[in-house]
Amino acid sequence: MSIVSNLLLLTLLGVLLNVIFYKSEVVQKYISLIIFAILTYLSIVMYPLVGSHFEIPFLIAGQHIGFTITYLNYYFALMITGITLLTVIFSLKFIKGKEGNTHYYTVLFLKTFGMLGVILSSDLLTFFVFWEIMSWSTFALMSTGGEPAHRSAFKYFVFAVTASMILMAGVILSYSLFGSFDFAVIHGKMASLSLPMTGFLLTIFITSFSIESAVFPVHSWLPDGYSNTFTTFTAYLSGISTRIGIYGIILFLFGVFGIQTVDKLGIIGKINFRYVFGIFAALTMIVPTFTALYQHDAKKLIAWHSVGQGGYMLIGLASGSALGIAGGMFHVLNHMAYVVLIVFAIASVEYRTGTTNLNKLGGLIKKMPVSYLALLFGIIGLAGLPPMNGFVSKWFIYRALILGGYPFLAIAAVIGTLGTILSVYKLIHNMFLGQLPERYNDVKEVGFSMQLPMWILMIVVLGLGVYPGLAMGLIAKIQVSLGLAAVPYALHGIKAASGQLDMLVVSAVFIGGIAVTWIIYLLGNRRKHVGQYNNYAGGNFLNKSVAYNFNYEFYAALEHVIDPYRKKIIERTERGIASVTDAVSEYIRRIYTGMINTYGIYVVTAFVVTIIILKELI
Amino acid sequence: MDEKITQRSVWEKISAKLSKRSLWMLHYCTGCGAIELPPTMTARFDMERFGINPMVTPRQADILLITGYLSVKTLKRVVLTYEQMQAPKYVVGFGSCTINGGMYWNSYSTMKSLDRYIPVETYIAGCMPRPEAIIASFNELINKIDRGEANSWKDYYNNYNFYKENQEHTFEGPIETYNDIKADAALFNIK
Amino acid sequence: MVNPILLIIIPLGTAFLISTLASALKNTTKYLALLALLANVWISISLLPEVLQRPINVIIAGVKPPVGINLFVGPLGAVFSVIISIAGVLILLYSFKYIEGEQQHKYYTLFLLLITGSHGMILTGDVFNLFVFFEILAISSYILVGYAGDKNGFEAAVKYLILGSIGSIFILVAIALIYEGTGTLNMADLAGKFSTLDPARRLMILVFFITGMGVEAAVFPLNSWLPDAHSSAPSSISAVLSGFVIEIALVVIIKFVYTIFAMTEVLGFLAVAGVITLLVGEFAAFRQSNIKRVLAYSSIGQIGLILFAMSLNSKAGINAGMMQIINHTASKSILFLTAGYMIVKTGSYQFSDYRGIAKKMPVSSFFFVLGVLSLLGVPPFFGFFSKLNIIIAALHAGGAFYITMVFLVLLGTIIESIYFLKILQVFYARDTAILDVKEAPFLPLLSIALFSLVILLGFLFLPQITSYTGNIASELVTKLQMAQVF
Amino acid sequence: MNTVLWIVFLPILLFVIGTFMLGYSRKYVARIERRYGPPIQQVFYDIFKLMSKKTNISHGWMHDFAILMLLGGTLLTMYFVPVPGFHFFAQYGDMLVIMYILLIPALGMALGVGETANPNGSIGISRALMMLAGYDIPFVLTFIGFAMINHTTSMYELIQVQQAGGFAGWGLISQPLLGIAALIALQGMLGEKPFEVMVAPHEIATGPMTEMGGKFLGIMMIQHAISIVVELTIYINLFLGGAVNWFDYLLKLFILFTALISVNAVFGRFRTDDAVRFMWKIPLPLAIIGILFIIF
Repeated sequence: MSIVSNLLLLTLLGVLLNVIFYKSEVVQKYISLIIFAILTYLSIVMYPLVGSHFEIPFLIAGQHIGFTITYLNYYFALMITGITLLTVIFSLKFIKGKEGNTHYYTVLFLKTFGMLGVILSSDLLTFFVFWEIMSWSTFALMSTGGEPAHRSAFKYFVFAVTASMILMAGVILSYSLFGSFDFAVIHGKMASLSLPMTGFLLTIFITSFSIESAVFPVHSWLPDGYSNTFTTFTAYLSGISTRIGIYGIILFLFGVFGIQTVDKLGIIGKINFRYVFGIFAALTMIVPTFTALYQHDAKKLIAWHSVGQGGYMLIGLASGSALGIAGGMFHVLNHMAYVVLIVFAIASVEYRTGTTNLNKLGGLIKKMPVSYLALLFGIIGLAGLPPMNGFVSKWFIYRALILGGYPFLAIAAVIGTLGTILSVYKLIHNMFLGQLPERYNDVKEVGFSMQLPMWILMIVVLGLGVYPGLAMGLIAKIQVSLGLAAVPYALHGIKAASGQLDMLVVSAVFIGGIAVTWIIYLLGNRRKHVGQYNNYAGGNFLNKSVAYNFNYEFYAALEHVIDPYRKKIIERTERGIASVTDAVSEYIRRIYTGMINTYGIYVVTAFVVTIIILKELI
Repeated sequence: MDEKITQRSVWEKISAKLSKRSLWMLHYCTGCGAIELPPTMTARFDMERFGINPMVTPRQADILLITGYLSVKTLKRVVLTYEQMQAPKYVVGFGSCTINGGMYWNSYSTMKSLDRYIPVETYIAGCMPRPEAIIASFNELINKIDRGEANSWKDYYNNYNFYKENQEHTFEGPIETYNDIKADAALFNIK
Repeated sequence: MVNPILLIIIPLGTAFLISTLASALKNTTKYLALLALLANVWISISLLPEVLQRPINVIIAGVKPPVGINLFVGPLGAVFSVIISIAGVLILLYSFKYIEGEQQHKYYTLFLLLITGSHGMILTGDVFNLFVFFEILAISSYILVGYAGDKNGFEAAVKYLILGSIGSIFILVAIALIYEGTGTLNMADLAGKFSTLDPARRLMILVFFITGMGVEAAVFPLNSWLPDAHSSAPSSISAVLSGFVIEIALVVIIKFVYTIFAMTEVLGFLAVAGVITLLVGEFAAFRQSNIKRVLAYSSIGQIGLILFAMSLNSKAGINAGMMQIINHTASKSILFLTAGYMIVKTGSYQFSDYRGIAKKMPVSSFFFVLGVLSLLGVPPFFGFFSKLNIIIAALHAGGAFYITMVFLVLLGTIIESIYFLKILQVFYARDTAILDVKEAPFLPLLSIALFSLVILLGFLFLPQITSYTGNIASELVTKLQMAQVF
Repeated sequence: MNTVLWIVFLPILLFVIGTFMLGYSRKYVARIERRYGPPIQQVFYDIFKLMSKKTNISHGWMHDFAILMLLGGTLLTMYFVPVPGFHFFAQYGDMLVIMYILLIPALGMALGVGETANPNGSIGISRALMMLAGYDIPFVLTFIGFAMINHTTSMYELIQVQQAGGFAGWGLISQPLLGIAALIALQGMLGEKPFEVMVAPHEIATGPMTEMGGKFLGIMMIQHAISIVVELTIYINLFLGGAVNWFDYLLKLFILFTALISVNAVFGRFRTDDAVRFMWKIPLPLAIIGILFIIF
C-alpha cells in the first residue's frame, strides 16, 4: 500500500504545490525536482513489492480502487518516473522565461499522476479513471505553447475523447459480460466467452489503445500535437506518453485476454487477429516514416518518427513469439531513451538558436559538440544500427518476424528502418553539419543542467545496446508473469539455437576495427584542420556572404518517386469526416427554424408518429 | 638541389618509386588546349598506363594541368585551386600561353608567364602540344619524381613573398583563400 | 413529521405575500423569498429519511384518496424536492445580484410560483392537480423567459407559450380521457383501473400524455421552443429551466409510464426517442456560436440521455438517470450562471468574443471548466459516475440493440466534448484581445461554488446518493405507489 | 591459435584480394575500351601515394572520426561474414547483424562528409542514401525469403544448408527469382554503373569524396577494396552456395565480379530517381514473387 499510495499522493502533492506557488518559478522548479527524485527512488525500491495488490477503500460502482504491482507495471513505472526526472532536470533552464510556463510543472505532475495510475491499476474502472485524467492532462500538455499548439491539441482531444469513449464502452461491456472489473477475474472467465464476442471486445480495446499510441490510420493527431508544444514536452510525450497506449495493448493482449485466446481469433487461413494487427503496425512503420522525410522542422520530423517507431513495438507484439514480444517491450524502453535524447539535443539547439527549422540551421557541430554527440547517439539508436540499443530490439523483431514466417511484415520493418536512416541523417546534417551560418557564430554549448540528462541518456542508449541483458532480465520476468515463453537472454545478447546475437562481441570487434584503422591513420602524415570557407567550390571564392550549403529539399529525388503514391488518404478522410459532421450539424441546427408554424407541424407530426409507433407496440 | 637528392633516405626513395606510378591530374581547362586531353586519355595514348587519372577536385589531385591562357579572373581561381591542393603537388604548364602568353602575348588581359604566380614543375611547349608531347611531359615529371627533383611545390612556401607580391600586383590587392601559407610552411619544416 | 404540503404552501404563500407587500418592502422582497426557499430546503431534507422508511401519503381536506385530493411523497418526490429546493435557493442567491431594478419583486413572485409548480408536479397524487401545477409552472416560466423585456425574450416567450399551451391541451385531453374511462383522477386508484380500459383508449391517453408532457420535457421534436427560451431567458431562469423544470416533466412521463399506466412495453420507443433527442441536441449545438444556445442545445442532449437511461426498464437505469439528473442540475446551472455574468460583463452572446477571458474572470472560467468536465463525465467528477451507471444499465439490458444505442450515446458525448472544448479553448486562449471585464461579484460566485461542491464532492457521498436514487428506482419499478396506498 | 591467425591475417588477405580485384577491374574496363590500361597493382600505388601525401586537410573532429568509423565498420562486417575456413564470429551475429553493420561505414562516411561543409558531398550522401533505400529493400527481402525457407538467420548455417544440397542447393538455383533480384541489388550495393550516381565525378565532383584527400582518401580506398570483397562474399554465401575452399571462393569471387564489372563497363549512369524506380520496379517485384512462391 505504502509505496503505491505514496507515489500517487506525492504526484498529487506536486500538482497542489505547483498550483499554490504558480507565481514563483524558482520554488516550482525545486519542488518538482525534489518530488520527482523521490518518485524515481520510490519506483526503484518498489521492486520487492512486485506481486502485491492494494486497494484504496473507496467504492466506485461497487468496486474498490485497486492497484497491483506486477513486473510489467514496474517496468513502466520506472520508465515514467525516470524520464520525467530527466525532463525536469532538463527543463530547469530550458523553460525559464518562456511564455506560459507557469503551469509547466503542474501539468507535468498531473500527467505523471494519470500515467502512474493507469499502469498501476488492477481493474478496468481504475484504469479508465486514470486514463481519462491522463488524456486530459496530455491535452493540457499539448496546449502549452501558443495558438498552433491550441489547434493541434484540439485535434488530439477529438481523437482522445473518441478513444476514451470507445474504452468506456469496452470497460462496461466487459463488466456486463464478466460481472467484474478486475483484470484477474476477467482473465479467468475469458475462456467462457464466445469467440465473436471476444473478438469484438478485443477490437474495442485495441482500437482505443491504438488511437492513444497513434497507430496508422488514427495517428494524424500526433505529429502536430507533439511538435507545437514546448520541446521538452515533445520529448516527454514522444518518450513515454504515447507508450501508455502500448502498455494497454500489452496488458490486454497478453494479460487480460491472453495469447491463447487471441490466437483463437482466426479470420481466414493464416490471417488471424494478430496478423491484421500486424498489418496496421506495418503501415504505421512505413507511412509516417516516409512522411518524416518531407518535414523541415526538427520537432515535427521526430514526432513523425515517434509514430513510426510505435509500429515496431506493435509489430513485435503482433508476432506473438517470445522473441518478438520481448523485442516490442524492449523497444518501448529503447525508443524512450533515444527519442528523448534526440529531442533534448533539438531542444538545446532551439535554446541557443531559437529555431528548429532545418532549412535555417547548419554547422553547429563546431559550436555545440555535446549536443551533436547526443543527437548522434540518438539517431544511431533510432536508425537501429549497432552498437546502440535501438538495434537490439529491432533485431529481436526482425528475427521474430522472419522465423515466424511473416516476410512482408519483416520487409515493412526494413523499409521503415531505411526511411528512418534517411530522415535522421537529414536531421543531423541540417542541424549540425554543413555550413555554419554567420548568425550562429556566437552560439555556445548548453549548460550543465541541460547536458546532464543528455549524458545520462547517452550512457543508457549505449549501455543497453552493449548490455541488453540489463533490461532483458526484467522483460523475461514480465513475459513469464504474462504466461508467455521467456526469451533466452544473456547479459550481452541472445542465446538461441541458430543465429545468436552478442552485442559485446560486435562492439568489441567494432572498437578493434576502429583501433586498427587508427593505426593506419597514424601512419600517414599529420592532418591539418581547416575552416569551412577553405573548401572546394569549383574555383570560386567562398566567404560568409556565400551560402554554400545543401539542405533544402534534401531528398527531392526520392520524393519524386514517392509522390505519386502519396495520396494523403488519411488527411482527406479526416477532412471529410469533419465536413460531414459540420454538414450534419448544420442540417440538424436548421430543424430549429425559429418559426412557430413549423414548430406546430413538428408537434402534430410527433403526435401522429407516436400514435403509429405505439399502436404497434401495445 | 643536389644536396637534397643525396640526403634522401631509403624510405623516401621507395616512396618516390611507388608514388610516381600514381599521379592524379586536375586539368584546368580555360583555353583551346583541352581538346588534346581526350585523345591523351583514350585508346590511342591511354595515359592511365602510367597511373595518371583525371580527377575533379584539388583535394585529390597531384598534378594541376593549366591548359592555355589565363586572364586575371581565371588566374585568381588557379591560385585558389593551387593552394587547395595537397602537397606534394605539381603544376604542368600546357602550351605556349602559359610560358609567354603565346598568341595572346600582346593582349592587355592575359598573363604572360604562369611561374610568376605559382611554381611550375614542367612546361609543355607548343601551340598546341600534341598528346605525344603531353605524355612525354608526364614521363619527364615521373622521372623527376623518381629522382626526387620534383620539389617546385616547396618554392611556393620558400618564396611565398615573391609569389604573393606578383599576385597582389596583378589582382590589385590580396585575395582571401583561407589558406595560411606561413603556417603550412612550418608544417613542412620549411623555414 | 413535517407536512409535505408545506413544500407547496410556503412558496405559494410567500409569492402572494411578496406581490401584495411589494410596494412596502421594495427591494427587500428577495430576502423573503430566500427565507421561504430555505424553509423548503429544511423541510425537504428533513422529509428524506422518513420517506425512505415509508412513503408518506398526505390527504388534503380530510377526504380519502380515491375521491379526494392527496399528496404522495415517495422517494422520487422527496429526492426531487431536495433537488428543487437546493437548486432553487442557490439560483435565488445568484439572482440577488443578477436581477436588479424596481420591478424585481415580480421576478421573485414568479420564481416562487415556479418553485411551487415544480414541487406540486412532483408531489401530487392526483392527475388533475398535476395539470394545475403544471400550468402554474408553465405560466410562470413563460413570463420569466420574457422577463428581460427585450425583443428576443418576448419572441421566445411567445413561442414557448404557444407550444406549451398545445402541450397542456394535450395533457388536458389525456386527463379527460382518463376521467371519462375510469372515473377517477387519483393516481393510486388509477393505477389499478387503467389496465381495464380498452386498448385504443389506453393508446390515445398514452399518446396525448406523452406528447403533451413531452413538450415541456423537451423531447425531440417537441422541444423546438427550448433553444429560444433557454437562450433568451435571464441566465438564472435558464438555469432553472434547464436545471430542473424539463427534468420534472420528464420524470412525470417516466413515473406515469412505469407506475400508473404500467405500460413498460413502450419504454423501448422512449429509449430510442431519448437517443434521437440526444444526438439532435448535440449535433445542433455543434456549430452554435451563441454560448447560451450551445448550453440550451446541450440541455436537449442531456435530457435525451436521461430519457434513455430511465427508459431502460430496470432499476439500474432509473438509478443512473436520477444521478444524471442531479449531475445535470448542478453542472448545467454552473454553466448557465457563469455564462450569465460573462454575457453581462462582455455584452456579447458570442463566445468567440470571450478570447482570453480566463485571465480576467479566472474564477468564473474555472467553475465553467468544472461544469463542463462534470457534464462530459470526466472522472472523478460526479458526471462520470452517472454516465458510467447509465452505460452499465444499458449494457445490462443486453442485446445488439442496446449496444448500438450505447455507441450512439458515446458518439453524442464525443460531439459534446468537442464543442465544449472549443469554448474552453477560447476562454483560455493566450493571444487575448484586450477585454476590459471584471470578475463576477461574490454572491453569484458563492452560489456557483456551492453548485460545484455537488459535482466535486459528489463522489465521496456516492453510496448515500445511490441509496436514495436506488429507492426511487424501486419505487418506480415495483409500483410502490399502489402498494402503499392500498 | 588458428582463430587468432585468421583474425590477424584476414583483413590483410582481403585487402590484397580487394586491391587486385579493383586493379583487375580497371584493367578489364580499359580493355573493353580498347585501352592498354594500368597495371593490375595500380590501386596499391594509388593507396600508397595517398597515404604518403604531405598535407592532409580535415574539417573537424567528426571528419577525422568518420574515417575511423568507415574502415572500422567495414572490418567489423568483414569478421562476421564467413569465409572458407573462418567463421568464428558467425556464432555471435547472424545475417541481420551483418545487414545493419554494413550500414555503419555508410553512416560514418555520411557524418564526416557532412562536416566538410561541402554541398557536393552532401548531395552525394543524399543520393547514396536514396540509392540505399532503392537497393537495400529488394536485397533484404531476398535474404528474408531465403532465411524463411531455411528457418535460420545465421549466414553460416545458410551456407551449410546450401552445400548439403550440392549444386542444386545453391540459392541461385533453388530460388532463381530471389537470386536474380539480389544480383541486381548487389550491383547497386557495390555502387557500380548504372548505379553510381552518388559519385558522379562530372556532376558533383565525386560527391562524398570531394573534400577527401591524402590519407583520408587512402583509407577510403582501403575500405572500398575490403568492402567489395565482403559484399561479394555475402552474395556468394547466400546464393552461390558459399565456398568449400579458397580456390572455390576465389573462383566464385572472380566470376561474380567479372559479371558485375562487365555490366559496369557498358552502362551509363541512372539518375537517382530512375535508379530507385528501377530497383523498386524490377528486383523488388521479382523478390516478392519469389517469396510468394515460397509461401504457396
